[in-house]
Amino acid sequence: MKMIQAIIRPEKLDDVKRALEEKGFIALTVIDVKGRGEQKGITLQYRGKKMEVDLLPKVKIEIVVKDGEAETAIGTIRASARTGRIGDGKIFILPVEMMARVRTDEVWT
Amino acid sequence: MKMIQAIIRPEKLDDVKRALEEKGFIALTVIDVKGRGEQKGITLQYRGKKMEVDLLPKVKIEIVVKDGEAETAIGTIRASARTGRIGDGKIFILPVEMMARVRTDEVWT
Amino acid sequence: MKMIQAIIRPEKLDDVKRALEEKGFIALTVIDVKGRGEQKGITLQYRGKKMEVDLLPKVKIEIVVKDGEAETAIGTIRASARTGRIGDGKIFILPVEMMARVRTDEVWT
Amino acid sequence: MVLDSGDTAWILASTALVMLMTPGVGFFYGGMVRRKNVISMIALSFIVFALVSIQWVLYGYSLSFGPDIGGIIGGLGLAGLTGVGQDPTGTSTIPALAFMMYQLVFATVTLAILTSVFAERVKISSFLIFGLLWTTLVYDPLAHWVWGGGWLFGLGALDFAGGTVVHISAGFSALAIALVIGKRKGFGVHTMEPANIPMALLGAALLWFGWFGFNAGSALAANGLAANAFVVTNTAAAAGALTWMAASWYHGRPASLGVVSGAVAGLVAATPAAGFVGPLAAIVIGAVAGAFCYGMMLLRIQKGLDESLDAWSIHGMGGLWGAIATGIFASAAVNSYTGLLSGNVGQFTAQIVAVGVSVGYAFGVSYVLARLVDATIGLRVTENEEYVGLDISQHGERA
Amino acid sequence: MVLDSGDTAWILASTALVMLMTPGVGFFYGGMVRRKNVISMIALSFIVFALVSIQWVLYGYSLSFGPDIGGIIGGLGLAGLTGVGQDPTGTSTIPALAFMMYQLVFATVTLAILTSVFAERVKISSFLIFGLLWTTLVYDPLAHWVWGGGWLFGLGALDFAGGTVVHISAGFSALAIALVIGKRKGFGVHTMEPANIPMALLGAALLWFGWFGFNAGSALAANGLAANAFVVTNTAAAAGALTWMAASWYHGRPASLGVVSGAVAGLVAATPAAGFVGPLAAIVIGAVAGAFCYGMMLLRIQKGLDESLDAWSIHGMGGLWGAIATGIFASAAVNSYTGLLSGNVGQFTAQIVAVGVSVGYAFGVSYVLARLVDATIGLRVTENEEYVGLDISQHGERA
Amino acid sequence: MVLDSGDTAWILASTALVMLMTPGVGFFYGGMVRRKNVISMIALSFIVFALVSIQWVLYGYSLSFGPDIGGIIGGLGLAGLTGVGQDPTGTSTIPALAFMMYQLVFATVTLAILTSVFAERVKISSFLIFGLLWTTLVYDPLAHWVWGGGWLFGLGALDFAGGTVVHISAGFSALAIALVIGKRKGFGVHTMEPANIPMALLGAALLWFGWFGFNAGSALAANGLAANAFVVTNTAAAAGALTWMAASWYHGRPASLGVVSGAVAGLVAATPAAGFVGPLAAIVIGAVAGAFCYGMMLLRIQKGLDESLDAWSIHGMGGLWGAIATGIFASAAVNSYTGLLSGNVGQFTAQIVAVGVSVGYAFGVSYVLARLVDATIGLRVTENEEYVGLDISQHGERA
Ligand SMILES: Nc1ncnc2c1ncn2[C@@H]1O[C@H](COP(=O)(O)OP(=O)(O)O)[C@@H](O)[C@H]1O
Ligand SMILES: Nc1ncnc2c1ncn2[C@@H]1O[C@H](COP(=O)(O)OP(=O)(O)O)[C@@H](O)[C@H]1O
Ligand SMILES: Nc1ncnc2c1ncn2[C@@H]1O[C@H](COP(=O)(O)OP(=O)(O)O)[C@@H](O)[C@H]1O
Repeated sequence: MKMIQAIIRPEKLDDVKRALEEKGFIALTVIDVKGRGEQKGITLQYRGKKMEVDLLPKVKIEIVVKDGEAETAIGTIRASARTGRIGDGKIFILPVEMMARVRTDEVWT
Repeated sequence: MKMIQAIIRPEKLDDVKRALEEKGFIALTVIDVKGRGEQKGITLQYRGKKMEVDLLPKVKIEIVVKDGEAETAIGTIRASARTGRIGDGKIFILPVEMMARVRTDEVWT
Repeated sequence: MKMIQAIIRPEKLDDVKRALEEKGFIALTVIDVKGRGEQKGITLQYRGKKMEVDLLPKVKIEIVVKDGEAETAIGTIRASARTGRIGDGKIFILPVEMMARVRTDEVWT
Repeated sequence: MVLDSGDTAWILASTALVMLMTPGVGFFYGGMVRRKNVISMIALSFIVFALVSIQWVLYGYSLSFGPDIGGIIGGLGLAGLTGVGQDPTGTSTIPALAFMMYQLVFATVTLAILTSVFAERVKISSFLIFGLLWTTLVYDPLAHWVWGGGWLFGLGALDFAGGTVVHISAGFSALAIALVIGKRKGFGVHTMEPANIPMALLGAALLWFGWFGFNAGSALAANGLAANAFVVTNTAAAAGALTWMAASWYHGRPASLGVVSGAVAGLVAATPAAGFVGPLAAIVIGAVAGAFCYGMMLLRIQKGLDESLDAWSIHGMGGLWGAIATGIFASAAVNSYTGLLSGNVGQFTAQIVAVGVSVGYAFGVSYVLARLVDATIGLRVTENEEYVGLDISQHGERA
Repeated sequence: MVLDSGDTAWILASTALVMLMTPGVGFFYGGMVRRKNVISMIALSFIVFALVSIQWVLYGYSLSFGPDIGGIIGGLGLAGLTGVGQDPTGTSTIPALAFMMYQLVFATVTLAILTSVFAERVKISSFLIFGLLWTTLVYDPLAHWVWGGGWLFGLGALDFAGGTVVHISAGFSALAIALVIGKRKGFGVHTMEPANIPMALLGAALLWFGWFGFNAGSALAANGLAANAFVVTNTAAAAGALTWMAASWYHGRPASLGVVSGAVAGLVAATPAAGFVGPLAAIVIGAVAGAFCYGMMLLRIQKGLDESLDAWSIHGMGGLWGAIATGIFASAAVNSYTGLLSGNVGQFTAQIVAVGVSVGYAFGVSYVLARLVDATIGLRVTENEEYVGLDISQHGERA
Repeated sequence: MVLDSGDTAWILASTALVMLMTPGVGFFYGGMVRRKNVISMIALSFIVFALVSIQWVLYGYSLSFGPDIGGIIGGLGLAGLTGVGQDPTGTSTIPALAFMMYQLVFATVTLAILTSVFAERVKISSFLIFGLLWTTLVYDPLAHWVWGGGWLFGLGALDFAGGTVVHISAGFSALAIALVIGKRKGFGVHTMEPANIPMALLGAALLWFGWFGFNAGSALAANGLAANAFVVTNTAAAAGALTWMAASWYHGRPASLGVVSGAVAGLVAATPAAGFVGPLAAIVIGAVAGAFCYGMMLLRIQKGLDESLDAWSIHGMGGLWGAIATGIFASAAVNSYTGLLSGNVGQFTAQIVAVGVSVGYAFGVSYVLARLVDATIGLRVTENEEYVGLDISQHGERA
């Protein structure tokens, strides 16, 4: 299985959630994070001086999916989270060795 | 090593922490998250209409353990976090390649 | 690629960020967490009784880097986060199979 | 009598102060529930305020202060405020409308205190209905008996600013309702951490502030008696804060919530007494209240009773103690009444009777009302709604 | 006349109460914007308060209440408060300085209400300049026309505590400015969740509390009329809270923000009427206000208009309704004026004229001023600054 | 003299307003410390209030206002409020108990201001002991010297509402204690971000609101002088807010905390002056205060002094400036005293002497007391407790 970690704009969360839902990805976990990308956040001009606002609020979505579904999930997130402007975010895929349900004794590997 | 990520009910955190402690798993990291499972959160009836509360507060516990200890840790979490009702949570295991202590130069692989 | 997860003291975040920046690690994600280490947090004496404050606020930094850069990043975090006292934190390395940018169609593996 | 502008100024200001106590209760309680119910708790205080404001104008004031019917209840002669005008009546020096308004804010805050027992589990529609019934059938009659010329007044029981009418009635009603509505899911099993202690402290600050209007305003004039009530109120609050702090320190750490709970206990106990006792008696009354109510809270918890935000142990038992203490410490140097310490046993028994009657009436009627509403439309939300929290399930909002 | 200490006490207390409304607006609004703009929103209220306080002392009071020039504006005879002394003047029983100070807090809160339309996107330097122009060119003349002996006053229009001067002027100015400043980025696209609903409720509590000074203080004396205004104010607020709650419940859930918005609508509508109508009329006025303003808010949203925190739908339209309602319900039993229901058509038309003039003047001048400032120094921050939030970009702070 | 109900109404209302300043300080400070110490900071204000309330009733009032002993201290004749009754005494028109109570809230807020220097590191038990010693040995004598008929009063120094007794004494005591208690761990090394700026702004709003009672109440009557004090207070606050804002803008961005700090600086500076100067002088006094205290804060930081929440730079130095400014701007048009600008050099020197004495006395005694307590039971918590935060380590609570 794979864990997809997507760091997106907070205001895009609803769109992404809805898009994932339509593709059948219901279960997910959401975490409030702060982050900066390679361009070091946003640079504001202030009375001649520059000021960098480097840690901007972002939202991290984590979904664990079967190996074969990762592609679709990533495509869905990308399409729904994209605005085309800097700060749209990143997606990482991490290997997951096992998933277990707490309520029952089910296990997926 | 393995990183165990367990997403549980917030009100079960104390129980889980205590259970892990008894089994010798002291070190852990706790993160406030929101999540929904496959059944899409909780559905409330509201004056004839249905309303889905889909992102419910959860707590995520992360523990990094030696390969051989993962099984015990998972069992302990499962036993102590379970209520038997929907929303009890999920557990994931991710591979960890290396762990290092900041205070000293110790490293585990 | 590798995901470096470093759990550090909140008051060291600025130092670590700056140190990473100097080494060229700009992009990162920051998460507020609570945690306890092997020594079970901090023990306070209170009118003869002991009291353990076990979940202390920590900050988790996540950086995804190319395989070859992990070493440097870890060294940098260690050097800048260290105070030498208990509670300085831990660093984990997890394998990352793929990284994608949301804004464009770029992908790194 | 003729209108006195100074007295009127003080009553209007006091009314504003007491008005602030209702949201004050909302913030005090709201800070102590779990995060998912914070808005619900505050919203209840606003809803109470709006509901009782209209009820009082339409008929509540008349039931309480209208022409007496057999000592039991006021008639509807003042319904819709007919004949409640801009001029003073009788020996009063303030506009009749000002007196009506001042009494209104007392009625609202009493129901606000009662929300303690509904915390984190009440269905808002049921609360609206219950609240309307309660203020009409419990508060209004009690107010009539004690202040509106009813039978308890005839007995000579002293209650300066509402120890029985407000605090005993809210507190013991909460106790009765607790038996009907039942525990919150998870009570006694999971820890239920207060969502926002600074918010609770803010509520407590507003309560302390507003209470000066509550007690010192009850002199209905800006005079020496008002000043005495003001001093007694503050002194008892301070003493209560210190003894609750000390007691809880002895058992562990001096929590900030303990300090303010003790202050509220002292304020409650000062309420019936403020215009009858002096500042040194206030120290004793407040100090006892802080320690006593702390003990009552421990007792409640030990009994596994989920009267969630301690309206009973603080308001009910604090009011009970204050009413009795008035019968002990009342001093002719302050007002024209004396208590047990001055050898007046009659006053002391009158107080006991008034307490007993208030406790019994409030408890009994509230119990019946709660069962009635519970049996018909149900007091509680569903288990899922409770799990999700009232903010979302009842109000569609997140704090 | 000679100074009356009771009247003076009440005016000083009322002034303090009204002063608290300005930060009250700040917290009310601050709780409803997004997390990244909370501080900005509260800070605006403090800045408004400081700015108008100085303007008023230097020349604002004189423009409004100085010697009348052709019914249009006051002269500069009272600039720098020359000749505004410790003694009462004319038929007043309170110090001239107290009257000046009481009017000051009205001027400040009006500009504070107007910050609604600047929410989450205004450049602070531009706001300072716009605010100064607006209070000088919109508020001061209107205050002169209605209260300072200007031409609208001559027409016989009634406005007890500022339905036109304060609420219509702020509300319709906000509407005009909304057309110039434009929507927040993402308005109507992303959900914009309120950052902190308990904070908004706190602001509402402070507003309700302060409003007693606003309306009952406008009697300028501690008398029966003040008591009447106090009661009308509270009753209308309660009725407004209940109808907005009911209306929003009908459409879904009864949000706490709806309850307090309804209360504010009721308070606004009571403002021009408080000294002219009785408590039962207040129920009608408030009840209509709650439902009507709720509808206006829905209309605004449906039109895609980003008058962000509803100064227009609540203050503008609530004030409009209140001013007209005064012309309907004014009763000789309360004060020496009658309305339509008593057959006085003249009063009704006078109200309509006053409303029309205020709406037109406020809207027109505000629109021109906003365009002017926008064309020269720009009203809005840059897109990046808006994205990052005003807390960081304008104040360098994080909530 | 005979009791005046208007004056009494105003004093009672003012007392309630000033009471609110103590939790106001708590929220102002609480919002500026780190998250782990928020509750501790607010709790200190409640504890101060309770502690001093009891001390004052038992003997503090008597030490300050009891029968003068050699100009140095009051005797214990009024201890336990013996003989402090419901009637006015001397030339007063308000109940003696009301005057006592009004003075009580001054004593409490002074100690609350002083908590600045204990922030985030004090052991609560030590603070209780230190606080009791301080209010007894520093505040009470100073209050006697200036207001209770003591020797400074004899010198003719003017202090309308407590520039020396309250602000200089708290501010310079904080400075002295800072030298003893030492810096917070990490001060100057890590950034220490304020936990909750909106909470600090709320505290500031309550302070501004309450200060009207503080200064205008000090007229001890509802008269023209009270109105003057009210206007001066507000004007100076507004001017201070604007200059601090401007100064901090010049150095970067206009932080909201800067706006309210400037307002507090203006309020402090207005305190000794409010009943002696006019509104235009208030603009100068406030404007200077805002800029001057801002500079003093920068100086403090530059010197690496951890007087954590700026009691010294704002209250100490603001009070110092206000006391001197009173000697400059006092005007016979306002009250029967004149200052330097009217050619009265004597008044100016009297002010300087009073300032010097207050600074020296407060600094000296506080330094000795702090060393004493530190040497015996230790002022600070352990390093681990400080790291974990006082909320958990001292109160067992989490914000
Ligand atoms: N290499 C990385 N490691 C960890 N987090 C990252 C990395 N790159 C980006 N992020 C996270 O993704 C967020 C968005 O990235 P950003 O670089 O702004 O997007 P874009 O690719 O459009 O420039 C950042 O704020 C940060 O939280
Ligand atoms: N596939 C998944 N990927 C990421 N998070 C998940 C996944 N499944 C469950 N979760 C997380 O676990 C939480 C509990 O899951 P849930 O499905 O409610 O438990 P249950 O297995 O009892 O139905 C969810 O709220 C979500 O945060
Ligand atoms: N095995 C682990 N699994 C998960 N988190 C850990 C683990 N060990 C440490 N941590 C996290 O790191 C933080 C700091 O660890 P700590 O043990 O205090 O550092 P030190 O190595 O100096 O003793 C903890 O609070 C916890 O959040």
